[in-house]
Amino acid sequence: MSEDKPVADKPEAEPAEAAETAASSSPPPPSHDGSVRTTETTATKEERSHLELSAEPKPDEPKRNGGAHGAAAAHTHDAHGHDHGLAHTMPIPLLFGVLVALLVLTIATVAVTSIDLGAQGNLIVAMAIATVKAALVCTFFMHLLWDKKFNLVLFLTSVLFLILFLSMTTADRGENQHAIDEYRALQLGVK
Amino acid sequence: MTQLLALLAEPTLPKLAPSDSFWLPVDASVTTRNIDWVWDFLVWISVLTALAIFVAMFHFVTKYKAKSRAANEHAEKSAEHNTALEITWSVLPLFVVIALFVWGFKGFVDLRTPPKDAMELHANAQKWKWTFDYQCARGGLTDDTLHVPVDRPVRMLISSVDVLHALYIPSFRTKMDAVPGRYTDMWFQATKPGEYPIFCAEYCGTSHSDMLSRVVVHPPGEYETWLKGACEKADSLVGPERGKKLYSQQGCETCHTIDGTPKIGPTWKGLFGKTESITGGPALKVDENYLRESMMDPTAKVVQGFAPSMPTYKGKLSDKDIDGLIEYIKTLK
Amino acid sequence: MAEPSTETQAAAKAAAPPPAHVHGHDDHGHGHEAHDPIHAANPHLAHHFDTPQQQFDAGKLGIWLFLLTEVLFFAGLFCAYTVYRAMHPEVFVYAHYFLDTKLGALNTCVLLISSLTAAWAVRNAQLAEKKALMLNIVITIACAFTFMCVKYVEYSHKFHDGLLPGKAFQPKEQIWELKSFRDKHPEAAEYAEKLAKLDEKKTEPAAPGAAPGGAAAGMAEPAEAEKMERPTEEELEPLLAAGLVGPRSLDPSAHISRPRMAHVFFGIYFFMTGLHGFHVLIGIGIWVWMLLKAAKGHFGPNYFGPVDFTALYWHLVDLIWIYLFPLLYLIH
Amino acid sequence: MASPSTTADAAIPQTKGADDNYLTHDKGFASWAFTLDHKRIGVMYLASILTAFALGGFFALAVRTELWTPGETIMKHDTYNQMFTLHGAIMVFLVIIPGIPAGLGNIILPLHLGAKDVAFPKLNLASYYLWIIGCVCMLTSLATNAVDTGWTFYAPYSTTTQTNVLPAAFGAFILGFSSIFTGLNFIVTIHKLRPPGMTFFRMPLFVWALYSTALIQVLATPVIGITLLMMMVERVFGLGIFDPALGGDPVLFQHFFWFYSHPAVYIMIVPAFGVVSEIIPTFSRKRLFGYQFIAISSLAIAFLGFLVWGHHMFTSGQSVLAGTIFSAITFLIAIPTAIKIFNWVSTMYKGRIHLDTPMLYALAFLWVFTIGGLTGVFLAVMGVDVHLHDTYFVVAHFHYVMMGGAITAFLGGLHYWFPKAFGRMYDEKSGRIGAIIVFVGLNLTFFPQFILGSRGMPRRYYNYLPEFQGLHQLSTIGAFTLGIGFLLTAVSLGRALKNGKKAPNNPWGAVTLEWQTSSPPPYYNFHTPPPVTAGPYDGYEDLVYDEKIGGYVSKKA
Repeated sequence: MSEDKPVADKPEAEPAEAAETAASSSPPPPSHDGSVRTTETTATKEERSHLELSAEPKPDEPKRNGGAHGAAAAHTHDAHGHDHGLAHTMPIPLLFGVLVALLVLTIATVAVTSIDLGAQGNLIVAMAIATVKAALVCTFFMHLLWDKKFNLVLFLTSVLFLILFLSMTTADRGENQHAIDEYRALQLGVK
Repeated sequence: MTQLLALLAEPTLPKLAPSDSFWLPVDASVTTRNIDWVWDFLVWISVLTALAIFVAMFHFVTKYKAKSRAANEHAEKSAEHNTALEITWSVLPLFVVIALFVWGFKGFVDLRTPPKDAMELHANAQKWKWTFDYQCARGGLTDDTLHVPVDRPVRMLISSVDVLHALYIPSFRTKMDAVPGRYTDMWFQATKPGEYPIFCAEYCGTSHSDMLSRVVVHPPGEYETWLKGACEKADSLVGPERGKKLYSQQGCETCHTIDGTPKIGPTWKGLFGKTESITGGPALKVDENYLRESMMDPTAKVVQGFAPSMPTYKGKLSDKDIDGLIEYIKTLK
Repeated sequence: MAEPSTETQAAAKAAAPPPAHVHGHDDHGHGHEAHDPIHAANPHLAHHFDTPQQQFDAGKLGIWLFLLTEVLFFAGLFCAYTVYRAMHPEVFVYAHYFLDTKLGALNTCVLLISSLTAAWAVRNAQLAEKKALMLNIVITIACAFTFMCVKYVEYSHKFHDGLLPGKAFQPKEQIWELKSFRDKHPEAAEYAEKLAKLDEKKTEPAAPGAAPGGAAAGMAEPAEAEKMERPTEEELEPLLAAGLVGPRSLDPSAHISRPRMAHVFFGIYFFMTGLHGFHVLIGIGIWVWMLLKAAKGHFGPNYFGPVDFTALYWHLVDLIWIYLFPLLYLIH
Repeated sequence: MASPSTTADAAIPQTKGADDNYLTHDKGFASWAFTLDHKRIGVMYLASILTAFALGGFFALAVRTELWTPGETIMKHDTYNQMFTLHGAIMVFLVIIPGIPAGLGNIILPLHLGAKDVAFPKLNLASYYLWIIGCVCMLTSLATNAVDTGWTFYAPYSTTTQTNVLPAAFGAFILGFSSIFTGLNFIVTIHKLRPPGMTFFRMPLFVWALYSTALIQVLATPVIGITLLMMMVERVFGLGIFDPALGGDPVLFQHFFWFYSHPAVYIMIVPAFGVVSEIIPTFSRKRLFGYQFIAISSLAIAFLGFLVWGHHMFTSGQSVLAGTIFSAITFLIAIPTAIKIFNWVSTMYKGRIHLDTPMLYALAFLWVFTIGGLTGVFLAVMGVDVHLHDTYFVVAHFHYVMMGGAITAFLGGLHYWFPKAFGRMYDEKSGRIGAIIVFVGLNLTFFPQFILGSRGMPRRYYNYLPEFQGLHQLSTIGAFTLGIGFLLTAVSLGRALKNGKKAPNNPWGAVTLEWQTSSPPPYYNFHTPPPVTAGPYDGYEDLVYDEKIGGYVSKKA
């Protein structure tokens, strides 16, 4: 159902996102409120001025590539402490913390195989640990925690479709196993 | 009876019996009971829907046709949407499709649930031949035509030895894939004695379209007579006669000719005693042992220039059958 | 349709040279934007984007979409795995004795560490720390090579032991001869050996295990079977789990052979790890490219997308391994 | 472009004037072969796709000719099997799937959005070359021992047949990536390159359709990639996943295959919805009825399309439970699809309808898609499907939808955007005649096949019972009619390219953004980025027809 979500969310989320991009890239477009959409192929005076305006550097636009200028400038309009320019920057201790957690979980998942939890039990535990590890990688290494939520939605969609594909196919196959067993029994057992 | 056996020896194309429906072939099984009236309903509702759409389309096109571009006409003001109308045309089809789903589901479950007392027959598919197994008093009988009694439910247990095929009897409105490595099943209960065509409906290669057969529906009591006669005949045949019958019944003829032309496999004419070169092995002289091995383990020694595509006949041929076939091949000089 | 191209070709002699790829990235049309200060200040900003932020966000969305396709690309294999594991669990139990958990775990750790350095490299790129960035990329590449070397060792062992996929599957060793099996189930191994010896006598003339479907082929000869004592739980359970003997309803001493579908596991194993390994190789290639770009000092706060996107890809490769490891190596 | 010092270059776009456009901007082979311009890539795609279409059409005519009589007419069994396989594979993978998105979409999508290019121009070019590589692989199979599995590559036939399956399957695998790259590019373009003011609900419906299509391309295509890869590996190494002789399961292959291939039919048809949604309001001079619904229903269809793959497997030995779930969801798709048709027809109500060639194609689309859609309902009814599955009824149904729907819309879109893309007008009269012949040919070819199918004629048959001959011959006559229609259209468009009248900027009086730039568009699409202040289909009243230029101009000008 998560595929439905973007449908429902889009009207709200997308214009907002577009507006955000627009706002950060150029001054707000001149107001056209109430006016009928123009269809000329040449720009009106107003639009031309808009164009020229958008070419003007904004006060907080980075002036040069590289260096701390851009980064420092970005700080001024962003409340988030770790943002450098275009995206969030991971603090080093957090990176190492995540690695340690991942390594510990790896050891744990190996260790747990020596304990018998039943055929399915071990598989469930192993998959649970793998999922925790995957979640750690996604959240921190892949910055999903700070990223645009749409990217998270996309990723979860892929997982949803994977599960859908897997479950329907496996379920159908399970229903049919008897027909295969019966065939084998007759072909090899009886004859 | 003799006529039927003559047909067996000389396979001809099955004939479609004349049907009183324009769309569907003649209805000859109880399994059509949940299909045909739904079909009629579908046809009518589709015709009505399509007509409504087409009439509206043509009406609008003629009524609102613009004179010319230069006239610069503007569309009349009309609503950009109309909630009542939109809900109507969403909900109405919804009811129709819900009904159709239920009917389709019922029909499907009916097709997939054979009655408990159904008589069981095996259908075997192979490239490009259907064979059907019957139970004789002693041993079994394999035939390339499906014989069934009228008014008795029959469950077909279907399997394939090579690729996918599908057993399709249009007059019974039923079809099921023959899947290698598993059994599938279908059932029917013939209502009218006569002959109906059987098709292979799942693409299976070169002679897919020649993988035809017939279902012969016997009038009450005659099925047993036929079976008894066929069993006796089959049992009494020995030597090359038996081999000759198996040649067509077991589908040997789809790959091996008896007139000297190579087909999918080597021709049987003059095969016995011939020296053949073998793919990836030394040449050998065709003798009884080689022929027997080729039937039981066909891919072990394949004659050069042919694909290892023959299925095994292990378990499908009795010793008597194998001997018969070998004797038959010996006669083909 | 070919019209415009022939037209332009005819006129080509008099015209300007074809578009030159001056900078080697999305540069077509820099000339037009020369008057635009944003583009002038950002040599890596492609002409059709207005700001670095827009370009970065577009790239990010693009790479996430690509990762989504990657997940679904592996979906087929995970699906095949699930189906066969659900239907033939014994095959997986049987096969896992052949796999080296230690090497698998080592590779997991190597990949996790490379994931850290990849994430760190993104930080370096963002902060324009050129040296650290290059160092982190080099470590990442080194880890990737280590991973591939370990894979090579694993693969060559498998090849040597005849553990090949599909039709080529012809194991040299029986699992009761394996250390991994003996250590875990010493009684069962001993019992299996006895059974196998008995089988050998029974089936002397025939070629044992020639066909994958040989498991149920031979029925027990009562006289021989009587020589074996009824096995204990410890002796029988591991053999049953690994599909070496039939279910208990049959006479367990009837026949011992590897499960019919064993070759399918190795097919899936090589396919999954091979495809994953192929992704690692591609990753190495992209990291080398990033290293070259980093050496030229391309990256900084307004242009670090390529490093970020490579790292995201790399994390996904890691992510898939995180699942492959328990699925293939840690079967109980 | 080449270097900033060139005077012409520096002056763009201000002074180079109206004559400069993307077609004349650069010259020479390399300027096309290495172009990153979406319009040029689109043009190359169009040319290649139309060539492939001609090839696929040739195979179709060969198949139809063979079916003139039962038994051998012009070719043997095996050749026939190879012909229909190649026809299917070429039409599906090389023509219909890339047709509207990669061909027309590449040219129009950025123009529609008022953007300068797609988000990743290089990826776009890579996608084109992948298409070429895929095409070469397919042709390799054709030139050697052509594949004979049917375009579905069903195992275990595909893993055991002696024909050259590998290059064809590898070609389809490569084409999958081409399709993924196009889809990925479009999604990012739509999300990130919309100009200020262009909210999601101000996007034209063609963009919505391409967006939905792109989502399917990205989500489903990887699965066919891995499936074909597994099939190839199975064929070479005997993996044992699909082939029962090695312990595999052929029904599993069908699950894998249809998980992609059912959504793929929406990759083929949803862009056609988009094209029709553009044409109908423009030629009715009226806002589209129920815009929001059509927009969202495309997404709904895309999503639901993933949940119905099992309806291809009602007779495959799939379980009753799975069949029931798949059937139920299949019916759900019928609703949004039906409503779309109602909306298009309603749009014409009280409009002022101009019956130019694109509109004729749109009307033809409505006709054939109605029939194709309704017969789809027959196939969704499980009990009835058991009878109809793998018969000519199915063949007729999907040709009505794919050929009648997707190709008709593609041709409609081609005529609609032809003046914009190439700056020339085609000859209206021959365009209309072509459209009418195509429409007649289409119905003549495929309607008899419904009757054949319901009477029990299985598909992919070389030989058939003599009772079926009359209908087969009718169908073959139709196929040649169709061929003549296409040929006429091709000649008409080809001549227009060379000698066509110069096209005005807005010949149809359309209000979407691409008509606000010159025809053909300049290198950067817009001399001035057009402002977006209203919905995509607002403002027909503000345009007046100017007979001198043969197109529409704004009243205010």
